[in-house]
Amino acid sequence: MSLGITLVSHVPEIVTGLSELLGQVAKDVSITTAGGTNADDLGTSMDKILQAFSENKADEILAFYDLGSAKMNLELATEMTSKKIHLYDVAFIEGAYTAATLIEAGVELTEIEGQLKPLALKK
Amino acid sequence: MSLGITLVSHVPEIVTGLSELLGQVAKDVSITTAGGTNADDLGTSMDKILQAFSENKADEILAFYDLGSAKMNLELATEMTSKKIHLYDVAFIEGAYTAATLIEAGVELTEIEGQLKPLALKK
Amino acid sequence: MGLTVKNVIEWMNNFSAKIEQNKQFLSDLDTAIGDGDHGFNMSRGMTAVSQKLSTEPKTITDAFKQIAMTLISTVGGASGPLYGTAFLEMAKKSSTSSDIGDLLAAALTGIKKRGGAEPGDKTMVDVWTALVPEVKTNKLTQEKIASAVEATKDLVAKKGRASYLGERSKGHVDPGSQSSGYLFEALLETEGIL
Amino acid sequence: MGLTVKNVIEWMNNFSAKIEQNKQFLSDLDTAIGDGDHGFNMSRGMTAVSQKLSTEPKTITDAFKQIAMTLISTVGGASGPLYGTAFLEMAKKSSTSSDIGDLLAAALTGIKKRGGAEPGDKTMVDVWTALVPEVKTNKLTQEKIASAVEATKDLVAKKGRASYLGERSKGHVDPGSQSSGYLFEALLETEGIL
Ligand SMILES: Nc1ncnc2c1ncn2[C@@H]1O[C@H](COP(=O)(O)OP(=O)(O)O)[C@@H](O)[C@H]1O
Ligand SMILES: Nc1ncnc2c1ncn2[C@@H]1O[C@H](COP(=O)(O)OP(=O)(O)O)[C@@H](O)[C@H]1O
Ligand SMILES: [Mg+2]
Ligand SMILES: [Mg+2]
Ligand SMILES: [Mg+2]
Ligand SMILES: [Mg+2]
Repeated sequence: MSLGITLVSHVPEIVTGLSELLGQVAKDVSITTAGGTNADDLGTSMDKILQAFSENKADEILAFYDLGSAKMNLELATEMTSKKIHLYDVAFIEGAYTAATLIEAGVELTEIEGQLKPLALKK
Repeated sequence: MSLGITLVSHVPEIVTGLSELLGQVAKDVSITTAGGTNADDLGTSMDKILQAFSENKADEILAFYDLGSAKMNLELATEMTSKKIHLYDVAFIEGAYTAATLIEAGVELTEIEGQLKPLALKK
Repeated sequence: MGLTVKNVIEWMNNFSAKIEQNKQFLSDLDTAIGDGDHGFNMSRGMTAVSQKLSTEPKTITDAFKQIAMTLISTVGGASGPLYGTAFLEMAKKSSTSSDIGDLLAAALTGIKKRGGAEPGDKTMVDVWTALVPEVKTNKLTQEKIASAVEATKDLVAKKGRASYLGERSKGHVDPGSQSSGYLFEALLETEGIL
Repeated sequence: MGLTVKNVIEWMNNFSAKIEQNKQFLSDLDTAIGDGDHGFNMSRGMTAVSQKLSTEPKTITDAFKQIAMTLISTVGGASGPLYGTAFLEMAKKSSTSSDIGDLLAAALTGIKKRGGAEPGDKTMVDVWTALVPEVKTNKLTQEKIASAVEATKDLVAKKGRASYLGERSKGHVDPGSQSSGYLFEALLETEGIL
């Protein structure tokens, strides 16, 4: 069972940049992104999220997002995909960085989730 | 006394993207950025941070960063500038978004800092 | 006469027209306590919905499903998944009921589940919570709609972008509540649907 | 004979040579528990330092200041502000003392203040904490340097990128400790400086 990461932001550049940052410490982790609306404006897109889920090479995906409205599209997409998605209400960049580091090190999901706990936020 | 924001990230795209996201809710707030090393590789640059401080139109600057090593360059730059800098160990994107929203609404620093408290992280 | 594919389309086209007419106003409301795009988001969404419905769907269920998916794909802001979920729930409910009150009640449950907002949080949930019972008891009026929208003005936002403003969100009508008001107005104006 | 501008330059050129020779090794150490760039960061920084020092600074204080500012501007990673702060503190201290032990003690205080790390946190602070007293008491040896570096292997990282790995950071030498080891080796090899 492999773990991957999907990053969702209101801004395309934020997720491409973050994906680069994570790639440095997690070369073997599948990281896919969904940034901006379908028209690449500021906002999020359930279609892009679904695509990021399906492009991800892992069986189970840890999903991270920037602001609250992204979460709603993430949840909609989660209901529409057959993949197992874990959604975290944690600091976006810091949480995704932590998860990427730990997945790369072969750490198991329950332990990763333990490490994400201190990064939890009301979002 | 005006309040501005400086964003520091290891990746140039992350801060340009984030600056766009904040600009949407804080049109009148001076937001300056420092992303990547002097050679635009992944990392941070004290020189770029100093420049972001000096380009900022505000008298006092609230500074936000992504990962720990950025903090060290931020502190070095803080010691070298004559501007008043407030540095926050909070969730990067969520904290900067909160601050931008509140500065735009004319909220005072102490109240802003109160709202940033729940976003604090060990970074 | 109740719900038909035709009057659902009429309802949506009327809603779309109201959004179009007030898109700047809705975005201005959103500028005060959000990111200033709600009118443009809804306009993009409802223009696409009207376009979609120009080919008449076969059933009411299909119609609601198409409305939902179109809003989800085009709105871009929080209101996209929220209105999208509302119409998805109406589509589901429409397979066992053709009562508009029942459908709207299912929609409200969906909106609350999707966004986690409760009445009083200064979101569209407030307007829906006030008006769905009026539809059910056949007592919806223009005045009740206006006052439900207006009532969001003095609330402190607990959900969505406005919640970052805390106390400062007071004194402004919630944009999503205003657009929801137009949805109910359009419903009220649609001959034979209530 | 103690510190002179000439032997500081010699020290730095020797350090730079060791970094150059081991940059892949340092980056490999960093790949295991960080982002894999420590050797490249330090190589970029020390190449620039050697370049800078090819024009001989007037005083020891100037030399340390130039080393510091060059590292701060070119390294890019956490090690930049850390080594930069170390040499800045040495520059400051050198205006009142020319004892290398005193200077290195000031540097260590600066590193700890800059990064907030304490001994045992699996950072360069561990190597500096072990070796500065040896310099002060004139007992620095190659063996002590090697064992101080090696001692970071079994620690759990509490600071820097490796700290994200928690327990998993055990079993790998800390890259910044390894490069600090080279700094002390270069010092040991510089005729007349100790
Ligand atoms: N969690 C939520 N639950 C219910 N309604 C919400 C929630 N978040 C936002 N809204 C509604 O959405 C409206 C904002 O929509 P819009 O401006 O299109 O989205 P965004 O805030 O992403 O730009 C708000 O005025 C509010 O009525
Ligand atoms: N907070 C800190 N305090 C002391 N040393 C630190 C700290 N953070 C990192 N380091 C040191 O820096 C080294 C990593 O340097 P480098 O790879 O150049 O930076 P980065 O981690 O930003 O890529 C670590 O091996 C450690 O010795
Ligand atoms: Mg909006
Ligand atoms: Mg928006
Ligand atoms: Mg590194
Ligand atoms: Mg690095």
